[in-house]
Formats: sequence, C-alpha cells, structure tokens
Amino acid sequence: MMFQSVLFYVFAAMMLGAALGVVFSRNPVHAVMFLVLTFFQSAVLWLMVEVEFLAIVLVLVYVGAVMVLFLFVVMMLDVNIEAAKRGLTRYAPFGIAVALVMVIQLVQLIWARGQGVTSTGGFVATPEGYSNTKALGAVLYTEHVYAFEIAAVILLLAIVAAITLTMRKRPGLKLQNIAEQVAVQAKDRIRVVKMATEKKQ
Amino acid sequence: MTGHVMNLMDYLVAAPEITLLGLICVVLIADLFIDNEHRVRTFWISMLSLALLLAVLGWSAPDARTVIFSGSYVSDPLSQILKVAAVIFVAITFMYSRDYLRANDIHKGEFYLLGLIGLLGMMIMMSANSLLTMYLGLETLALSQYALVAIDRNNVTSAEAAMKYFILGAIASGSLLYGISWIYGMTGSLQFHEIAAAVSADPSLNDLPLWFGLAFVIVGIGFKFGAVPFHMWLPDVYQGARTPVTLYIATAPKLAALALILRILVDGLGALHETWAAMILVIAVLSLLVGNFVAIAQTNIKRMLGYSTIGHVGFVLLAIFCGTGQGNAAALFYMLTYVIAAAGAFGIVILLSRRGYDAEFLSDFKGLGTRSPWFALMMMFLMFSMAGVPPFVGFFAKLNVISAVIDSGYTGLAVLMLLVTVIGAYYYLRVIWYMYFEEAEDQAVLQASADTKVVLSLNSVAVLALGIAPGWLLALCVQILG
Amino acid sequence: MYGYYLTIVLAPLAAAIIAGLAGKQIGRAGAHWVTIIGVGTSCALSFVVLKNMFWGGAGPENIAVYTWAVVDGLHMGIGFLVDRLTALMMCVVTFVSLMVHVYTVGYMREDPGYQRFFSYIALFTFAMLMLVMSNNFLQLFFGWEAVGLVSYLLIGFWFKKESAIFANLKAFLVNRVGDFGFILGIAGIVTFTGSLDYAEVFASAEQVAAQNIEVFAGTPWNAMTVICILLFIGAMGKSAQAPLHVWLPDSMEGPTPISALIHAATMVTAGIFMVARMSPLFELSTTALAVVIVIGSITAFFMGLLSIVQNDIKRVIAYSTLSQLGYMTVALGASAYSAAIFHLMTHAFFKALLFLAAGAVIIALHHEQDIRKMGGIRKYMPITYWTALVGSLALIGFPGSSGFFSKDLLIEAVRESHWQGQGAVYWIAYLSVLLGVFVTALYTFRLFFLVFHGKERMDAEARAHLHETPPVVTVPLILLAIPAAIIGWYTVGPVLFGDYFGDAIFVSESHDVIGRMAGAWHGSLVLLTHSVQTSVFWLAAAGVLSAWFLYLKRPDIPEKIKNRVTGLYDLLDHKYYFDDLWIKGFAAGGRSIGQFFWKKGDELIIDGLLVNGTARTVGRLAGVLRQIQTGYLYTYAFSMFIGLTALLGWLVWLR
Amino acid sequence: MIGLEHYLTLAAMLFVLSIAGIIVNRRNLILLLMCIELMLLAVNFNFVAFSRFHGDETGQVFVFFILTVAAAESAIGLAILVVLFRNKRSIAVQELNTLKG
Amino acid sequence: MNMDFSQHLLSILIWLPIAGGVLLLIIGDDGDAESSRAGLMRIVALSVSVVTVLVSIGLYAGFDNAATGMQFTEKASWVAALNVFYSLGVDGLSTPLILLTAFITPLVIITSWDTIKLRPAQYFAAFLILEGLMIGVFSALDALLFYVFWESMLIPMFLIIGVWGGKRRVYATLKFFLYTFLGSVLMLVAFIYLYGQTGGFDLFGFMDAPLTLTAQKFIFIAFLLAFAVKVPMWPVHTWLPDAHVEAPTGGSVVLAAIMLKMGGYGFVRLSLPIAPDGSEYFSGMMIALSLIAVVYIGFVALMQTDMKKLIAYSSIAHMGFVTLGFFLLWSFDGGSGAALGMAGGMVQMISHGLISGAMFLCVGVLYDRVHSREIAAYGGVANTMPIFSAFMVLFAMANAGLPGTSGFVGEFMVIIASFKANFWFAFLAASTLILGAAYTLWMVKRVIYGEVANDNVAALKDLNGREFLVLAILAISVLIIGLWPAPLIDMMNVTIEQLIEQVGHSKL
Repeated sequence: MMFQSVLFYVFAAMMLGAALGVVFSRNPVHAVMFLVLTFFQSAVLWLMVEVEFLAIVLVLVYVGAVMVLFLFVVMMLDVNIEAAKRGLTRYAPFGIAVALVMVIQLVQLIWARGQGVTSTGGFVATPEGYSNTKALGAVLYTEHVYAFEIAAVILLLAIVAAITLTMRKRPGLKLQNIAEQVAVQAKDRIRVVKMATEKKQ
Repeated sequence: MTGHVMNLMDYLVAAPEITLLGLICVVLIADLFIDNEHRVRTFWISMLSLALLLAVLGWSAPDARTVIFSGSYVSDPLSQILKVAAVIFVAITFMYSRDYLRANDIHKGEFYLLGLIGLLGMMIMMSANSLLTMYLGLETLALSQYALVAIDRNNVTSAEAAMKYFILGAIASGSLLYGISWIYGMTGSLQFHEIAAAVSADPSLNDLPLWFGLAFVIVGIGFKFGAVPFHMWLPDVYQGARTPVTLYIATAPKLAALALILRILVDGLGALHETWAAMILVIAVLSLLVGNFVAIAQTNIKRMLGYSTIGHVGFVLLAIFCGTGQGNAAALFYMLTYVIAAAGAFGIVILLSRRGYDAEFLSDFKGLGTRSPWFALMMMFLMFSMAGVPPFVGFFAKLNVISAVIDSGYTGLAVLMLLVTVIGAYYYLRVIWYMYFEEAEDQAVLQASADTKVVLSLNSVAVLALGIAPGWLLALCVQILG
Repeated sequence: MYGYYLTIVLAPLAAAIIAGLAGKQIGRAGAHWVTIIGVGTSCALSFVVLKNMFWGGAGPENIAVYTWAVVDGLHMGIGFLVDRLTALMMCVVTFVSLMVHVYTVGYMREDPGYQRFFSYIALFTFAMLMLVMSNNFLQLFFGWEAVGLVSYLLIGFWFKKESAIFANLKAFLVNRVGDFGFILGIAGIVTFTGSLDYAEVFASAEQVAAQNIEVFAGTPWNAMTVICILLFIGAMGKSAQAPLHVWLPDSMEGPTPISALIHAATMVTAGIFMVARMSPLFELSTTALAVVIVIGSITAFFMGLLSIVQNDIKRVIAYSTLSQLGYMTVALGASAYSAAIFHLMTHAFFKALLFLAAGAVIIALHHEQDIRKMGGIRKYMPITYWTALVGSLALIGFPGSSGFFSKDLLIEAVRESHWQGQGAVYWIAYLSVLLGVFVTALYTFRLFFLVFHGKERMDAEARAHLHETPPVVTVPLILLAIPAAIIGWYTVGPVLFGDYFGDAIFVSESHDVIGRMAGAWHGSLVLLTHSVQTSVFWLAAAGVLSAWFLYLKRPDIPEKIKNRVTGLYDLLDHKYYFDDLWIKGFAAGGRSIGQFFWKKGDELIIDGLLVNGTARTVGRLAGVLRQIQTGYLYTYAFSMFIGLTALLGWLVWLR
Repeated sequence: MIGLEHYLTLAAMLFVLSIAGIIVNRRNLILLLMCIELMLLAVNFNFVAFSRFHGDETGQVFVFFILTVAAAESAIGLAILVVLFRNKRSIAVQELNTLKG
Repeated sequence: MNMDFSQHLLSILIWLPIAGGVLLLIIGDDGDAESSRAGLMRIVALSVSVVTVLVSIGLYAGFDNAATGMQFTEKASWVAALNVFYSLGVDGLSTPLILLTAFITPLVIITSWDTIKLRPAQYFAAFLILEGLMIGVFSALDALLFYVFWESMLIPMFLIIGVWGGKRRVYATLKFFLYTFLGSVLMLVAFIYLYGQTGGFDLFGFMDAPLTLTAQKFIFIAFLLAFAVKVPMWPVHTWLPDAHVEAPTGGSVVLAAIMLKMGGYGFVRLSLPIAPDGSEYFSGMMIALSLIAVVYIGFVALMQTDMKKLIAYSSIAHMGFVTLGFFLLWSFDGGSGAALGMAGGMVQMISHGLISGAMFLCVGVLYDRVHSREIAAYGGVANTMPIFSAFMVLFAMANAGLPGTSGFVGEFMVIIASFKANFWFAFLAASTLILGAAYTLWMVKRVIYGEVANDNVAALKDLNGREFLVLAILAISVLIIGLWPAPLIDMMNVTIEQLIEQVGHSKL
C-alpha cells in the first residue's frame, strides 16, 4: 500500500510538473514534448487503478497519433521560435488568481465539504479474472452502440472538415481532369492567330 | 430495457437519424461527381434529402415517449417538434445561401454536407436521453459549425472567427464534460431519468458535489446559448463567418441548445431547480442587459443581430428559470418564433449582398424602403417582431415569457425585462430608420432567384401571421411542455 | 312674445352671417342694408317689448329656448329672461347700434373691409342681446365672451396697424383676466346653488349667504362674498374698472363707430348691467358691495384726471368713459342699481354721441386724432359742433340734460347711502364722485374748446378740405343728440322713483337708498330748479370755467403747470404706470416664467437630463460595455472562467 | 491509501492548470490547443476515478468516446489553425483581434 | 342581403380601413405622385375612409343612449391557450371617440391629397391602417386585444413621422416610439398580473377582480405610465412637441386629435374601474399633475416660436383638463360633481380632437406654401389669405375656450366641477382662460395680423377648395358642439353614471 501511494505521488508529481511545462515552456516543440510526458504519466496512473485498456489507448491514440499531429503542425507552420516565444498576457496575474481561487474551491469541495460522498475513498475491487478490455468491449457494441455510431460520424466529419479546410489547389499544381481531357478537341488546342503584315517604318 | 439484445424494430424509432446519416453519405458521394459549374445539384440533392427526412419524421412520429438504444435515445413530442423545425430551418438556410455562395465562389458541396452533419448532431441532441449521447451530439454539431465558419478558406476574418469559436467551444465542452463527470460520479448514471431517479431516491445527493457538476454543466449550456458571460464568441462568430454560415449558426442550433437545457436541467436535474435557477437567473439577466445594451453601439448588422441574440437568449433562459411547465412552453415558443425571425433577418442580409460585397453594415440598409419596398416591409416585420411589438409574433413570445415570470412571482424581474426590451427596441428601430428615413447610398438592384424571394417573403410574413394567429403554436407548445 | 324675442336676437345674427359669408356676393350696399334692416328690426321690436312692459303692463317673462346640456343634474340651457331691466337694455343697445350702423355707412365708406365691418357690428348686436336677455349664467357668459370676441375683432379691424393689433390682444387678455374671476364666480354659484338659472339661483341666495367657503384653510369666508367678488372681477374686466381698465383707452385703435358702440355705450356697460342683474346676490354681501364701491370710486376720479392730459381726441373720451363707468360702479356699490342703470342709459346716448361727433371731426380731418392739431372747427362743421356741445353738456351734467338727471341723482344716492355706516368707504366714494364732477367738466370742455374753438392749428392742406360731413353721419348725430338732451327729463321719474324695475332689481331694505330718496322726489322740474343750489352744479361750472381759462384764454398756463409739477404730470402721462404694471410686469413676467419653464424645466431638466440623459447614459454604457469585447481570446476565456468561478464561489461560500 | 479523492484532486489541478494556461498565453495558439488537451485529460481522470469508484464501466466508455472526439477535435482545430496561418501568417493569440467591440 | 351588419359593425369599422390600407400597399405607387395610378390610390383611400364614416353613422344611429353596458358586442375566441378573446363593444365613452376617429381620417386624407409627393400610397395606407387600429383600441373589451391595438398603432405613426416628417424627424419619431413604448410595457405587466388573478384578459373580469390596495397602487402606476405618456401629462410630455413639430400635417392632426385621447380613454376604461382604490389613493397626485400641465405648460406654450410646437404645448395644457376632470372624482366632500368633471373631460377630449386637428391643419396650410413653421416667418397673412385667416382666428378662439365653440364646453364643466372640489383647483384650472388666450392669440397676432411681413407672405394664395372644405367641416363641427353639446353629452351620461357608481365601490 505504502509503495503504491509513493508511486502515485511520484507519478502525479511528474504529471503535474509536465503539465506545468506545457503551460509555461517557451518553445512549442518543448510544450508538445511535455504534453506527451503528461500523457505517459497519466497512462501510468490509470494503470494503477486497473484501467488498462484506456491507458493503452491513451498512449497509442494520443501519443501515437494526436501528439504527432501536433508536432507535425508545429513543424509545418514553421513558426519563428523567437517570435513565438511565449509572452504572458496582462491577464496573467488575474488568470493565476482565478486559477488559485478555483483550486481552492475544488479542493474545498473534494476534501472538506465532499466528506459524506467520498468517505469510502477506495475503489471497488475487481473480481477475479476481470478483464478491463473485455468488459469495455461487452458494453461498447451493445449498450453504447448508438454512441459508437455517432463517434463514427464524428470521425467522418473530422475527415471531411479537415480536407475541406486544408486541401487546396496550389497554382503550380498540375492536376488531371479526366472529363476535360477526354472531351478536348483540336480547335481548343491550336489557336490560329492572324497577324497584320509588318510595315516598314 | 432489453439492453444487450438488438431489437431492429426498436430502431425504427430512430429512423430519422438513420435516414439522415444515409442521405449524408449519398450527398457526400454524389458531390464527388459534380463539378463546380453544376454544384447547384448538390443543393438540390440536399434539399431533396431534407424533404425526404421531413417525410420520415412525419412517418416516424411517436405517439408517446419512446426510449431505445439502452436508454440513450428518446423520442417524444418535444424532440419531434424540434427536429421538424430544425430540418425546416436548415432547408431555409440552404435556400437563402445558395445564390450567395455561388456569387462569392465558395459554393462547395461541403457546405451542404457539413450543414447536414450538423443537423444530424442537432437531432442527436434533441433525442438524447443520456449525457453521453448529448455530448456526442453536441460535438457533432459543434465540430461541423467550426468547420463551416472557416469554410471560406481565403477569408481572414472567417478564420479568426473559427479559431475563436473553436478554442472557446472546446473550453466550454471541456467544462461541460467536467461537470458531466461530477454528475456521473455523484449519481452513478448518465441517463437523465436515472439521474433524476437517483436524486429523488437519495435527497442527500442534492448537495454541493452535484451542484458543482451543475455549475460546470451550466457553463457549457451558457456557451451554447451564448449567454453572458459565456457569450464572447457569439458576436465575433456572427460577424466573422460568411453570412450563410451565420444564418446557419443563428437558427437551427438554437433549437438544439434548447433541447440541451431542457433535457439536462429539466429532465435530468429537475430536482435541483432551486440551485440552477439562481445561476440561470444571473446569466439570463446579464445576457438581457449586455445583449441589449451593447447592440446599441453596433454598426455591423450581423454583429448587432448577434448581440440581439444574446438579449433574446436572456428571455429564453428566464422562461426556463421559472421551472414551470408554463415557463418551458414559453421558452419553446420563444425559441421557435425567434428563430423564424432570425432566419428572415439574416436572409435579408444575404439578399442585400452581392458578389464581393457583403451588406453587413447598418448603413447598407439605407433607403431600402425605396430600393425594394417589399423587402423593406419584410425586414420591418422582422425587426418589429424581434422588438416585441404587436401584432407580430415576437410580442406573444415575450408575453408568454413575462406571463410565466410573473406567475412565478417575479414581477420586478418582469418589469426589468420589459424595460430592457424598450432599450432593445432602439436598435431594431434603427434598422427601420435606415431603411425608410434615409436616402439610399447605393442603387444596386437586389439579385435573388424567385424561389428564394418567395421563401423569404413567406418567412417574414410568418411573423405577422403567427402574431395574428398565435393560438395553435402556443397550444402546441403548452401541450408538449406545459 | 317668444317669437319677438327670437327675432330680436336672430335678426342681427342672420344679418351678420349674410354680410360675413356672402359679403362679396351682396356687395357693399347689400351688406349695409341687410345689417341695418336686421338691427332695425331688432330695434323696433325692442321698443315694442319696452312698450308692452312699460305701458302694456306685461310682466317679466322667463322662457327656455333649448337645453344646451344636462350633466350630473345640472341643467344648462339657453333661454330668455325679459323684464323691464332687460327691455331697457335691449332698447339702448339696439338703438345705439342702429345709429352706429347708419353712421358707419358714411364713416367707413372708403374702407375695403366694409362688409366685414357690418358683419362684425351686427354680430356684436346679437351677442350683446344674448347677454342682456339671458336667463342663466351660461348664456350670460356666452354673451359676455362673444361681445369680447367682437370687440377683439373690431379693435383689430385695421389689422395692418401694429398698434391696433397690439390693442386688441391687450383688450382680450385683460378681459380674460376679468373672465377668469367671472367663471370662478359662476362655478361658485353652481357649487352652492346647483343651478345656473337666475331664478333658481336668486331663490336660493339667502341659503348661499349662510354658507362659508374656506379659500384659505382655516379662514372661513362668506360664500356669497366670495362669489360676488369673483363675479365683480368679471365686471371689472368688461366695464374697465381699475386696475383692469388698461385695455379701454387702447381700444380706441378701432374705428370710431366701434368706440361709440362698444367701448362707450354698450359692451363696457355689460359689467354694470351684470351687477345690477345680480343685485339679489350682491345685496347679501356688504363686503362685496364695499369692494364694488371702492373700485368704482377709484376709477371714477383717477381715470377722469388722466383725461385731462390726453391729446388724442378719442382717448380723452375714452378716459371719460372710464370715469363715467366708475360712477356707475359707485352707484352699484351704493346699492343704487337703478341709478347706475339710469346713468348707463343716458351715458350710452351722450357718449355715443360724443364719439360719433369725434369721429365726424376725425374723418373731416382725414384721420387726424391729435387735438393739438385741431381748433376752430366750429365754423366748418356746425352740426357736429352743436351736437357735440349737447353731448358735452350732458356729460358734465348741465342742468336739464340727460346727464344732469342721472349724475346728479347718482351722486345724491351715494351721499344718501352713508355707506352702511362705514366712514372711510363713504368718504372715498362721496369725495370721488363729487370731485369727479369738476374733473369731468374740466376735461370735457378742454376737449371741446381745443377742438371747436380757438386757433386753427391744423395744416393748410387739411383745412382746405374741411367741411361738414354727409347726412349719414350727421343724422345719427342728431338722432342721438335728442335723447342725450332730453331723455333724462322724461324718464328720470319713472325709472328711478317709479319702481320701473320692479322685481328686476332687488334691494334689501336697509340699503334702499333710492327708496329713501324717493321721499324727496318732486319731479324733474323741482330737481332742475334746485340744481343751482347744489355743489355739483358749481363744481361743474368751475370746471368749465377753468377749461375756458386754461385752454382758450391763457393756453400757456397748462404748459407751465406741466413743467412745474413734472412728477405729477409724469404720473398722469404714464397713466399711473398701470400699463407698465401689466405689460412690463405681468406680461413680461409671464413670458419670463414661460421661458424659464421651457428652457430650464422642459429642455434642460426633463428633456435634457431625464429623457435624452437616459438615452445618453444608455449609449455611453453601451460604449463602455462594448470595450469588454476586446477581441482577444484570452479575455474571452477569462470571462468564461470568471463566470465559472463566480458560480462555484456562490455555491461553496455563499450557499 | 490512494483513493478517489486523490484522483479527483489531481484532475482538478490539471483542469485548473489548463485554464491558467489558456488565460496566460498570448503568443501561440497551438499552446491553447494543448491546454485544451490537458483539460480533457483532467476530465478523463475524473471519469476513470468515478468509474472505478462505482465499479461501473460506463465512465470508462465515456472516456473512450472523449478520446475519440478529442482526436477529431484536434484534427479540425489544427486544420483551422492552418487556415488561419495561411491567411494571417501568424498564430499569435494577441494578433487575433480584428473582430471586437 | 339580409346579413345583419349591426352584429359586426365594430369589426367592419376596424377591418375595413385596415383592409383598405393593405390594398393600397399592395397596389403600391409608381413613385410618381402625379400619375393616374396615384390618383386612383387617393380615390381608393378617400372612398374607404368615407365608407367608414358612413358605417360609423350607423353606429351613431344604432347607439342607445339609455342603455347600460356595452353595445354592439362581438366575442370570439382568439388565443385559446391564453384565454384571449376577440371581444369588442362600445359604450358612451368609446362611441364618441370612434366617431371622432372615423370623422377625422377622411379629412386628413383630403388635406394630404396632393401635398404628399413621396410614396403617397404608403402614406394613405398608413393612415387607413392607423384608423382601424385606433378604432380597435376604442372598442376592444379584452385587455390583450386592447394592448395589441394600442401598440400596433405605434408602427404606422412611427413611419408617418419618420418618412414624411421634417428635418429632425428621426429624433422625434424615435423619441415618440420609445417613450410611448416604455409607458405601455408596464401596462402589459399589469395586464399579465391581472391575468394571473382572473385567468383571462376580459376587461370586465379585471374590473370585478378583488385586489388589495397595494396591488391596486401598482396597477395604477403601471397604467399611469402608459396613459400619462400618451395623454401626455407633465412631466412625461416632452415627446409630444417634438413629434408634432416633425410630423407631417396629417400625422400631427391624427396624433393630436385621436392618439392623445387614448391616454384619457385608458384612464376611464381601465385605471378607474380596475383600480378604484389605487386611483383614489393617487387622485391627489393626478390632480396636481393635471394642474401643473395647465399652468406650467400654459406658460411654456407662451414662449414658443414654432407654431406647431405652440399648438402641441397647448394640447398638453388642454389635455390637463381631461385628466383633471377624471380625477376630481374623490375630491368632493358631500355634493357631487363627479359626473360633471368626467363628462367635462370626455367632451374636452372630443373637442380638443377637433380643434387641435384644425389648428394643425391651419399650420399645415401655411407650411405647404411657405415651408416654415416659425412664427417669425409670417406676419400679415390676413392680407393675402383672408378666408384662411378667418378660419384660423375661429379655431384660435376655440382653442382659447371661447363659449359657443366646443373648446368651451369641457373646460366650463371641468372648472365648475373643480370648484366644487376645491377653490384652488378651479383657480389654477381657470388660469387657462388667460394663458390659453395669451399664447393662442399672441400667435395669431404675429402670424395673421400686421403688415405683410415678407415676400413669402405676399405671395400666399388663399385656401383652395379642398382646404376650404376640410376647415369648413371642422369649423361647423366646432360650432355645433359649442352651441349644442347635448347630443354628445347625452350619449355619455348613462355610461358615466355607471362608471362613477362602479368606481365608487371600493374593491377592498
């Protein structure tokens, strides 16, 4: 138990540190890296409560896909690092104040006023032979099939939207238009220009 | 609930959504085979799809509340009326947008496609019976809206608006999710009726942790409505997006937002009325004040209508604040009629625009009374309706809300609402003033297809017709929610 | 008789309408004929009525014509009360009016507004008849205002003249001040009697006198006193009693026939008539009578004095009219109503005569009105001269003339009244009327001598054209001179002492001055023969002599006096500064109040601060609120989080 | 004993941190997108914790969908960012202020 | 035809002009005020309004003076969900006002015959629609119906002032709209409150509803704002001079002649019977405000340099008599005068409708020729326009309350009633005799009389046939009512007594 607690605090601290890094790092690339670290720590923390499937998904999907996408965009946009150096807004002090107030509120909720609800504290022990992945799979395609379908639509939507927004025909780009190419006729190809005879000055 | 057993007959209840998804695929594929000159075909296919959808909606109308998909999906009269209205408004949006898009070289099939996906999102929200489906529907709608706002890729303000919309929307949905997580944590369920049952079974749940979740959820709802102080995106997006997109955002999604608030706060957390009413009251009053005051200072009509929307949202929220059936019915009536007026108003803004020129400034309305007496008259109807002047329907909408507020014992609040209405009347009157009392600066002839003109006229006349005969719609709303 | 009465009233009205609306069609001759016939009919019928009353022994008649309105049990009707008082007034009014109509034919011959003029004066006759024949307060007020209206129209008849249109506005407004009191008086009557009808009001007069009204909380005043004073304020306006007299001299801006008809003979006596008519009310309030007599005395004496310094021929006569109206008012205050009415009648004739004579001189001199530019006209205009002499003598009360009987007996009545044992009031009244005789004689003959005798001061051009006026002018003069000279002789007995008025005038036992004098009445001849023994005669004689000495014999003396007592002269020359009081005081004050209310009240406070101020505030607020929308994403997010934190804070800490 | 409170607190801190990040940042829009990811992560923590607390997989299913949506959202967000950058040649938050008032 | 029109007389009166107006809007104009199409429209407009007058004569003929309660009633469900009825009816208070409305509109149309060059079809349509709505206000027996008519009316007037008005028309019309809108919305609150109490919008239901004194006070205040703005009472009167000055002649006429009457009508129809105790509580204040209107505004009117503004201010002062007459009700200790005051107020409304309308027409006649409303721009008009001047003087006199004209009748009754109540009420009220004459006649002096002031005046042409017709009709009406008001007053007597009876019963 003690060991678990220590591990929890270590990973939690690392995660928060990484998150702070995301928020305050000067270089966007570093920020992405910190975010990746945050996700890794989270995955570990999730594993500690036996949420194995999601922990894996987090690493695979998030770190493997989304974060790479982020990194890709950061690189692609090639924002001048110097210019993109972070600067704090004039709201920063207020922002931090608001954040602090909110932390106080949340902590007060969770630890002080929330006693009655969370007094049990611990998590439900899983039965023998429990497979997190299996359990999820059992409900995902039955109970939550509707949500699953919607998620599919959302992904379709993301594809359509991303293509609509970013795919563009650059002027120099040569694309084929089959219909046009087939329908072409000779007179479209050659233009006969009549020129007046040149006169001597 | 049958739960794990699939029952295909059950799914017939969800026929509208299923049909729409199928039709979306049809449009998506069909659009690939249509070249730019014939893009209007996509429009017609979309319109046909919507017509078909409307038919399916009519056919699948439930007699009573039906819950399927293991409690994820509900079909009841409320969802029915909202869906029908949403379909109609999306169709109207497409109708008004077609010529504008064509004239401005942004006539893409994706406009219709994203619009339809957004509609699907709305319908999912309207029929959602669990926080999960609600969230997914919300995201479907929101993501398609973000994309729509940015659809004119070469327009810097559109991009700016889309970026702002996106970031703030993401924050709002993050907040909503955080709230949902708390509600889930406290009640152990995501389905509205189960949440309600859990709270009524254990009244001690009606305490701080759940309220906390509620507060975060209200941020999400407030954002969707554009209620102060979560409204900041709204004027920028209204102004920055191309007018057809603004029209889209300003109409049907409002109905989805109404579904959102009714489902979560009334169906799910009705027992917490005392708590959420206070929060809604504050944001509603703020919306009323900020919306109406700041609208006065606007010169851009889209932005002005944006702020005016915020003011109207205040009214709707105050109706819901009452927590009575009467109030909810009033909110429904208000939203439906407001959306009619908003559709008409943006329709006329679109009508005034032409290639490369958006008639988005108030001054563009100067002299419309002589340039186009008919559409000036139509715009006047719409403006008076929004201002709440009888005999236009906006008056009855306000009357209902105020009646509900007074019946709940908040006469002072009603007085405040009306005073703000008077202030609000000023900027609507300003539009009329520009149209009728000022000389035209621009003599360009209005370009629009005959069908658009007819629909636009019908749309505008509807605010008068509904004002003269509001009875049936009112009765319908009362029957659904009262 | 109902038909007669209606005809009497409607004939001039019909004539006025025809002349007014169809003036162009009927032409100038048509206009004067139709009105003369109309008024002539009235006049003739009035005399028939008088004859029936006087000789035929017909009793008073009280006839309702139609119901104007009934509300709340208050019957408001139109009707006629014809008794001997009315009959007398009808005759005076229609006769003088007829004379003026005829005279006008000559006087206004060249005026482009000929038809309009005839329409107005016929309308005036109608209005005046409505006034005198009324049997209720509503109709009385109608007539009262209608004569005011016509007076307004006629003073401003020459509407291009700035002074004329100033005068008519002034006349109307000053009259309105009187009417202000008058209508309050009527309202008071309705309040206390519940009726507007004379008969009913008089019947309940005693009961009114028994009640109090607290105009100022805590100080009950007798209701009758309040009502009578209010009514008398009306009379002061119409009959030009100080301080509401200021309009009358200015009204001389109107054509002369109007001055004769309206501003001397008839309309201005409406107030006298009204008080006499209301005698059953006034008799019940000694206080009101005291007010009446004091006001009358002041007017009688001080307005007479002003006449001496005037140089405009019509204004001299106008101030004289004021003074004579003061006399009548004094008589009213002394409860000698019949004496007042009698003087009213004689005054109507001789003052109309004087005005018309003055008018004749004016036209003969081509609208020259300054007596300093006249003189020695006697030989050019003999008929005018002689008729004017008759008028002047009547005015000063030369024994035997009509004025002699009325004025002498009036003064006698004042002396006899001892004014209810109140020394101060008595002496004010008595001394005023007595000294007034001297003043009257002085100014009358000053005018007479300066116009008809002495050096010819007019310019040669005027003198060349100077000749007697045509018969349409002179015949009315002669016709008026006859009653002015002799009517007193015949009528004084029956009117004053023969109980002519009967029930028409009510005098309470203790006030019955005339009744007491009746014991000493032995006929006109006796009065005439004793006249030389009275102070009145000698005062008048002294006045005439002074006039002769000062203005014919030693014309340099007045100038010297003027330079010697400049203070007094200025006071008189400025008419005791009453005009300044009204124009620079009240009118200007009213205008500055108006300006203040408008600019400061309406424009600055209500509109500026409250209305537009609110609009501005809203606008500014909008501008400020708008600044919150900075356009920066972090502001937007910040706003959302502030909202969220506030909601959470409320939940955690406040709820 | 590590329990629900710990996870919830951790989530709360992440959530607040992401908020702070959004308000504080004025140079780079991408950072805002990352902060939003952090926020969603916080939400996921909550769901995971509550799910385990109740012994009910629904919460985990929710997390699953959140991850899906978040991926889609990132895609669209980045697409918009690209559009913006192409038009404006900048992704600085403080330059995104032509729409205001 | 054996359809019984009398069953639907009021509906016809309301909808006929509105239908006519809509027809005109549909026909539209071709932008040319001289074209035959424009001529057709004028004829249509005039015919519709004249037919309305004829129908209103039917109303007059069928009206039973002796009957208590409402006549010509109609009732049909309108919005069932809110229990709102399309319920019409008239009594002695509303009938004269309906007649006035029907009577004034054709006059306005005749006056505007060819002076309106800009979009004449819309102009006439606005007036016809306005007429129908105004008649609707006077005949509605359902509070919501009343409110709908009441507010809808603002729209055509807003446009009339805004489109066809003078230089500062936008300011004026916005002020007019917002001011009256603000006043009215509070009335709506009161209606809804009463709806909550009675479950319907029936006015008689409102009247019968038992209400506490506090509720009545609030209701009264809510109504007060609506009606006081409309009347207008001091200090919420400042919109009126602006609106009048900027409105086209026809607009001023309708505004002064009819729209102001709605405030007064509202007091007797709603405030008094619904909140009798509230009215009693505030009657002192109401009297004070009325008297301030008479005196204060009288002084303000004196200093006006703009003719229309002067007449507008004079309207405010005259309307002070209306409210004074209505609220004297509780000031009589013993003895009565309530009916006198009430009838006086009602007659004053009708009379003021005619007189102020006529005055504005007179100014309009001058304005059409010289395009100035400044008094200083005129002088000696009588020289060039004798007939006009005669009318002007007549109406000025009527405005000053000369007996024999209608202007006198109401003032006289109210002054008498106020004397019964309190000497000082009467004293202040009667000051109008002086002030009214002063401001009106001073204007007449400066405009009509004197030497010809300038070339504009010298070039004036006297009245044309149309102007003459309109002014003559008004002059005759003013005189008839002044000389014989009995028919008018008889129409109201029974209703007024009934009303006083009703108001006399405390609801507490």
